[in-house]
Amino acid sequence: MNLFNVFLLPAVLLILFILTSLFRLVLGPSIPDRVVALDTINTLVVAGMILFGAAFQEVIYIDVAIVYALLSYISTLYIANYLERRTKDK
Amino acid sequence: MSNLIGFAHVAILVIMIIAAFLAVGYKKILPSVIALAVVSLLLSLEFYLLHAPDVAIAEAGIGAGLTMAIFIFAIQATRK
Amino acid sequence: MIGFVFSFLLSFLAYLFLAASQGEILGLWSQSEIIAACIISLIVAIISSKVLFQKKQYRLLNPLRWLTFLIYLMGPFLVALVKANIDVAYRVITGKINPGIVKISPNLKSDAAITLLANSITLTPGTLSVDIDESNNDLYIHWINVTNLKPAIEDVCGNFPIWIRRIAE
Amino acid sequence: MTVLIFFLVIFLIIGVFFNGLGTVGLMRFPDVYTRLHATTKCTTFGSIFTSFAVIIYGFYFWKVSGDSKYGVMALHSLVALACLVITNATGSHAIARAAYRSGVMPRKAVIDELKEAKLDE
Repeated sequence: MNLFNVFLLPAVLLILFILTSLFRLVLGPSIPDRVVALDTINTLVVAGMILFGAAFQEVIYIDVAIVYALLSYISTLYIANYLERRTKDK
Repeated sequence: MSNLIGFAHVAILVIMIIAAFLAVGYKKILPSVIALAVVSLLLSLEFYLLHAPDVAIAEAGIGAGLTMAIFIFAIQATRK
Repeated sequence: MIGFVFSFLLSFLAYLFLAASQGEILGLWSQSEIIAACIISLIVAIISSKVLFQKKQYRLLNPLRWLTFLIYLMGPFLVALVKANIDVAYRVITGKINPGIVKISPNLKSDAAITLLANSITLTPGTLSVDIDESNNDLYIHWINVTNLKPAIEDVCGNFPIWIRRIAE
Repeated sequence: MTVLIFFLVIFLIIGVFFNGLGTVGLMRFPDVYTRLHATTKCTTFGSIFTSFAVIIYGFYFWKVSGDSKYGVMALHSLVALACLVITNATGSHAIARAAYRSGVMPRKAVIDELKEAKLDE
């Protein structure tokens, strides 16, 4: 039994969940709904990257997940900050 | 195993194409920017699956962090 | 001075954690790696110690508080996390919700304590912190299943404020 | 070895199940705040379990084979997990606050004490 497959199937399932949360990005009536969808996609991608890194058995691949988790958070905060400032200016 | 990886490639590319159409098709500007962010996030995952982690790090930094910030700066400057 | 030493040690440990690979020290680090870690974390500590300890408060550096934090993380927080997820799973499947925004006043003073409380509340049963009144640190909390309209603190977040007062006040 | 695979499979099933539940909740719930409930809690919990599977796998093979590659993999997954938990909670605060201040009201709310409060900054 190869351990490669154990991590690969859940990672592919996580990619399918990204497709599910993309529907909220399409449908979402307001902008915060879309930001929530973006945030969910971020978390799923990071979890998937950790699993793919274990499946490919390479250490450097998990570093990508760390960088990604910290950087994608900035974009979420930036949009939230912009939404607040926009309503305050009006 | 190669079947699963091929399936992952196809799924990521399909999601990227949907998000790219959304980014072009939205009438408002901020949802377009969010859809564009999704495209660059998934592009980074695609580079990762193609065994290019260095390119994936660069894409995550530039696509997810920097492009987003520059676009929102631009929107703020135009609305006033 | 304490702040400088602490931020030096913190950045040193962070560097070692991220740069671990093959080598002669414990099988994880080589000697040149340690020297590089010293130089880089010295530079980082000079820059960051002014930012980290602006208010000159060193209460959080007590190791006893870290131990309490670890116990808190492993004990009550983990139990509440598991309960929260079973609760949310039940609500996702059945679709029964009864939401509302309530106010609690936990009477915490320091910024670290209120951050820790807000993060704990977000990750635990049926509650999500929305906003904060910065004059007296009242939290506004979105509650997915409102049981009474004027809740006490125990209804919303259990005994978290007691633990957090022990950790960060 | 069999015990390891048993634990790995259990952890991965729990993790993937909760991640899927988070996305289903994102589709089903009626407004932003309840959606945030579903996504923040469920995806964080699911990611904790999937990363725990990687951590257990790494430490086990580190002990068996003595190759420090696996140990480093486990340590780095731990760092990534810590980043994920902290950023998820903080990011959801930011979204909730921005949503309330940009005028998205909670739907079907029985009580809303934030509406009367006058917050000025």
